Amino acid sequence: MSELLALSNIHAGYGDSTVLQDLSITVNTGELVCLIGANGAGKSTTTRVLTGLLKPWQGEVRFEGSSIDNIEAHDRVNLGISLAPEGRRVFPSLSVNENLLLGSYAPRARSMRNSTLSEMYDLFPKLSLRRNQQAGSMSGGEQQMLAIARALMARPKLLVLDEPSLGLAPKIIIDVYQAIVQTAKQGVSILFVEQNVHAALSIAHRGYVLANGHITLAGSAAELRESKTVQESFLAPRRKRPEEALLGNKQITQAHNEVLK
Amino acid sequence: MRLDSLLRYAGFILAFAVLAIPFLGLPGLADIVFRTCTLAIIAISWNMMAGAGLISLGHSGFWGIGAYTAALCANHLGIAFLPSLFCGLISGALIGVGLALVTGRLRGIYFAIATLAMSEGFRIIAIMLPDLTGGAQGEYLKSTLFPGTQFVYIVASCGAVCAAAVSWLVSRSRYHYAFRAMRANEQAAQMVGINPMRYRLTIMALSGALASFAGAINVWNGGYLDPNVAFNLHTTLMAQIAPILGGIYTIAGPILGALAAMGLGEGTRLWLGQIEGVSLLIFGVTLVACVLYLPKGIYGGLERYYASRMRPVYGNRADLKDPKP
Amino acid sequence: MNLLLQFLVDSILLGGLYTLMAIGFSLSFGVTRIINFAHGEFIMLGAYGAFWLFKIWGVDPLIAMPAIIVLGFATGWLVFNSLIKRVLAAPNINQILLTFGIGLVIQHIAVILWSGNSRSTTPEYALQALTLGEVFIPYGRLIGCAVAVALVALLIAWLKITEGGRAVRAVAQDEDAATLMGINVKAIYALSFAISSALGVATGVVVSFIITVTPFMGFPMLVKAVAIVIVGGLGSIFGMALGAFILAFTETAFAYYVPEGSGWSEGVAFVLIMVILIIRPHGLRGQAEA
Amino acid sequence: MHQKHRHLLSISAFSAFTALLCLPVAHAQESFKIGVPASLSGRYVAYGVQAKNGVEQALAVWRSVRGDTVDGRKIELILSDTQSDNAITVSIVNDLVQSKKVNAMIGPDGSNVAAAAVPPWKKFAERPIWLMPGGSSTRIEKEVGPDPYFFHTYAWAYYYHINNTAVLKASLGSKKKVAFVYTDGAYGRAHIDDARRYVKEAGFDIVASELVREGASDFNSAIIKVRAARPDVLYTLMQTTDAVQFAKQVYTAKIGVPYLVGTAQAQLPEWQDAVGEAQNCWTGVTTWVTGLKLVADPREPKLFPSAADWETAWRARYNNKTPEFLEVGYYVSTILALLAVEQTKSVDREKIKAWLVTQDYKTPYASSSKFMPSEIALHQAFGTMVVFQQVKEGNKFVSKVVYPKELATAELQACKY
Repeated sequence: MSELLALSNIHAGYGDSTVLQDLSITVNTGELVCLIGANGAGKSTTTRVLTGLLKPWQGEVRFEGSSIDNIEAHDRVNLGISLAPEGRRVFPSLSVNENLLLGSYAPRARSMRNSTLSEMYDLFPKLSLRRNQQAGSMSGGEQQMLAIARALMARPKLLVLDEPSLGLAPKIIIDVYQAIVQTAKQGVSILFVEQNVHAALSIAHRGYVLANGHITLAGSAAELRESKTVQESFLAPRRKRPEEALLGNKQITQAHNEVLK
Repeated sequence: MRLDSLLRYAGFILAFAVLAIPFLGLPGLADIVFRTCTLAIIAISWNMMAGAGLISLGHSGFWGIGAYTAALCANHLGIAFLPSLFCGLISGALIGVGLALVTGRLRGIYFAIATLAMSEGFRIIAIMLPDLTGGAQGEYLKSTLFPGTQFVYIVASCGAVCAAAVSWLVSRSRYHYAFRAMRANEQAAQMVGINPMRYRLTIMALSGALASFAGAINVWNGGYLDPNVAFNLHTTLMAQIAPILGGIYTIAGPILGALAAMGLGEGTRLWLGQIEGVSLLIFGVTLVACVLYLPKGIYGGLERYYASRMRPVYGNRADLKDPKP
Repeated sequence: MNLLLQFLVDSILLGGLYTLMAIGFSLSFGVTRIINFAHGEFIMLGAYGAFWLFKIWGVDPLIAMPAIIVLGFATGWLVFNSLIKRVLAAPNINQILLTFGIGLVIQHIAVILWSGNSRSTTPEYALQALTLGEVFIPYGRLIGCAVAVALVALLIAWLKITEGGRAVRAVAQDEDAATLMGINVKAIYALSFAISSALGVATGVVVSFIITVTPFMGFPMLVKAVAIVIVGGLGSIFGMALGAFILAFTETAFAYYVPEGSGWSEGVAFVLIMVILIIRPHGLRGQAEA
Repeated sequence: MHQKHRHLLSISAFSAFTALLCLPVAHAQESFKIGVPASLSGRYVAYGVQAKNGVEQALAVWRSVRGDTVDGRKIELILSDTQSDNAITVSIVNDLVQSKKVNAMIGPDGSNVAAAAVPPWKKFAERPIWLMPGGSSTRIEKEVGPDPYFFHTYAWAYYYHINNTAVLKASLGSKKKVAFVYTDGAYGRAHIDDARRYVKEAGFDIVASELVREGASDFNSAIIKVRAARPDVLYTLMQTTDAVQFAKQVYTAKIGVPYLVGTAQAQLPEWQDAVGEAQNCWTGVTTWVTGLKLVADPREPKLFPSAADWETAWRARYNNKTPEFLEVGYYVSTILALLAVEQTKSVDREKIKAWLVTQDYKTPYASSSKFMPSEIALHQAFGTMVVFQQVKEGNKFVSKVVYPKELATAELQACKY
């Protein structure tokens, strides 16, 4: 498994306040890596740095072995990095189809536009029903699906998802995660950032725990689930919380095993 | 010597000079000093509003209301020079309060457009009520009430010095931090307990009063007033050009800017005035160059010059790097 | 004497003229959120372009329009990339002052080159009218209206169908999301500014045979465009056209039915702005819609 | 004494001595200073340029006829740009009157800027002679009042209407219907009251009086109401920019009104070129129009040539541009000022005033330059105005003078549609 993305010793922030201190993470091709952390730990800042929306103060971003620090944000999608941003940020008054067409704006993806489009409508059947509806008038879950589909329209090598489960009902989270697992099966390596630790660890191969700006723990999904720090700070032991129901859900674990094969 | 203390001394010397010149009996110089003072007053007033994040395109509205109030008080009610200036001041404050109440939630570009609409609305009203305001033909001040040019110049100089003092006091009071918070992000300011409406009312009343005072004293010097002149957009732009030229959000900015703008204006007019259109062309080119190459104005330039020569005076001024609204 | 029919005709024709005045401005303001104070001057340049071609070579303004549009596009692109691009991150006031400075410069270059005299083009159709019984429809303004409808339709079609149009709408709604799509936001700013200037000069060509051409004709039209965009809502071309017709109908109604109303009509526009800004801070039709 | 100081002392002593030396001499040749505030940028730049041309042509002609001096004095022209701004006009007048102490002030040009110049001039006891070749607003006349040093070398607003109503009465007879259209700006407001007064006095009845906004995009509402009133005369009071658009809209509307009466705009080449065909049968009233049959002054044939010769000299200098009334007004005013100094052999304002009041020349501007009292002001010259009509001859338009009788070259005709 060769190294696809590597962030090394990243220092970044806004104005005077530093958000990321000496952060280093890597994603290898074909891997499903999750970055978990509480609110304000610096997850979104990390996605903004790796997609070029935010210039880091220090440190380097390498993709497929070469540094992409001085590549403009709008040129990085052409290299194969595509982000479904936090809060979905679909174009509200454009139709679903127009949002998808915009997803493949980059030259590399524009040539395969029609085939990718039909793939997306198969992967997300709900979207094909609402093809000409304005994106702003759809439900949160559907907008999240559209955001992921729009990101995939760019035919990325690395798909980055920023809190895909944020603000969604548990049942919708399952659909979203099934779609993520489905994409992983087609060979797209995925880095996804989550507060919903159970969901994240249920499908990730490997993960990092981020707390106020730097990595406190890294390891395989199993190691993280067993580690005491994750138990205490994220997982409540006694009461059966909705996420736990998810853990025991047969479909998710079954899909998880398939991916590991 | 630190930049700010240097500027403070320069400020005192300038204040002394401005107060002295009307007595020296040099009519040409006194006239230029008068126009610089009125420009400085309205520039300070605009700068105070901008300091609270309120960009106004309607300062000619305040100027015109002050001018008309003073002129009409004098002509119709026979009120003398100084009390009529006071009436102008009060009228500006009332308009400021009115504007604050009317534009409660507006910010940024929309607030600016509302003020532009206010100023143009006043111009139309002044044109269409000839029996009150003399209409488009204009209104002459009764010459019997005229207090003598020198006295007008002295009052203008005192006005400018007071305006500078007021803006300095405001920057030293707790209002200053509320205004900076409001400028950075009004919602955030609300969350930490700053009630924007209260501060907006005070800053707009103060700013309106100053701008109207400048208009009132100007009409006494000129002796003639018509709507297109009183509410002329040129006044609004000069009120903005000075703080931008001098250094926005600072105390010294509007004053430095008023001097620079007046020097530039008079310079181009006197040397290049004979060829039609050239003087205002040069003014436009300088405005463009200044916005591009001196974004933080002369003050910013001085600060960079001082910072490079001496150890940094204090941390980089967060308030000068204005985040994109 | 029933003025109603003529009132309707005049309002519609004036609505077309006002749409022309605001169309270019609303595109650049909707996408870049910068008030381009020099937009009036681009209209003036278009008018002078049409005038000189008409006076020296007798070229009919409408025939000269395509060439002038291309020239306007290029000038707009040049002005954006050389000047406006550098203040994109600066606070609003710097953008306002920069564009006003550019306007002042263009105005006084026009004064130096062509003097301050009033000009106007007088092609055949500008001086004739179609009379239907009591009502008469001046051809000049009718053509102005037709050009306005054509330009609005062309612009909406371009925004809806083409790649660039979609990118412009995306940038208008969410710059960061657009960047993630691989859209170079600065290039789209430049494109929308250039198209806005092209529409401006096209307006100038039409306006050259309807109202008087002077170096100072630009600014009143800009103030009108700002009022229209506020009334019609931000960045939506259809909303802008609605705003233009609302303003035209109100002003003409005042001029026809209120004694000395024509004097007050301009004040009406400003009262409308204040009222709408206070009720709906982002204009009547709210946020960006194609 | 330190070496450097001694050196310094000697220089200052020497310079003081020479200054003393030439002081008395300079006194005899104290120059004749003419102050000309002109709007050389901003809204009224068209008028400012005309003012500059008029004054410069006068000085050029004076130099060619009399040489570079007047009464042995150097002629110093101080041309200052008002930028069409009232505040700057006030400081220019302060500067000219108090600092530069000019002997004569000529100008300023636009009505608004002229109005602003009155208070700073009037409040100064030692104010210089002021010749105003522009500014027709009666508000200025009221403010200046019967001031002995003010000489108005252009017509006040009511002169327009005295002449207009005279020619209308002569051609149409009374009991005809008149409709007014006037702008809400300074120009329209300045003229409408006097126009109404004189039109009523002449026995016409006013059937419509429509106000239009200055700079409006559409004047149709006024035109429609005028057409409804079916008047015999459409009487318009607006400045050139509005008059261009209004004339085109009236022509397009074909409202069938037989007489279209304007003020100064119909005479301006600027207006004629802009409206083209639409200028047909418009009348205008002004102090000067090309082709006037005015003869040269016997005593000063070169300074005051005949109107035709003056025009050819003007066209030669300004590459065949047709002169406008403001340019001729400034020319004649400047020449009068120069003659005053030459004849009285002094720059003292009392002497110049006395001479101006008694002089009377034939000029290319009007048959007599005699100053007479007007309604309020003491000294008014060139009040006799010329009414003319634009008539199409072949494919060109010509200004035909229809009033006063002695200069008339044609009869006032009704417009044919």
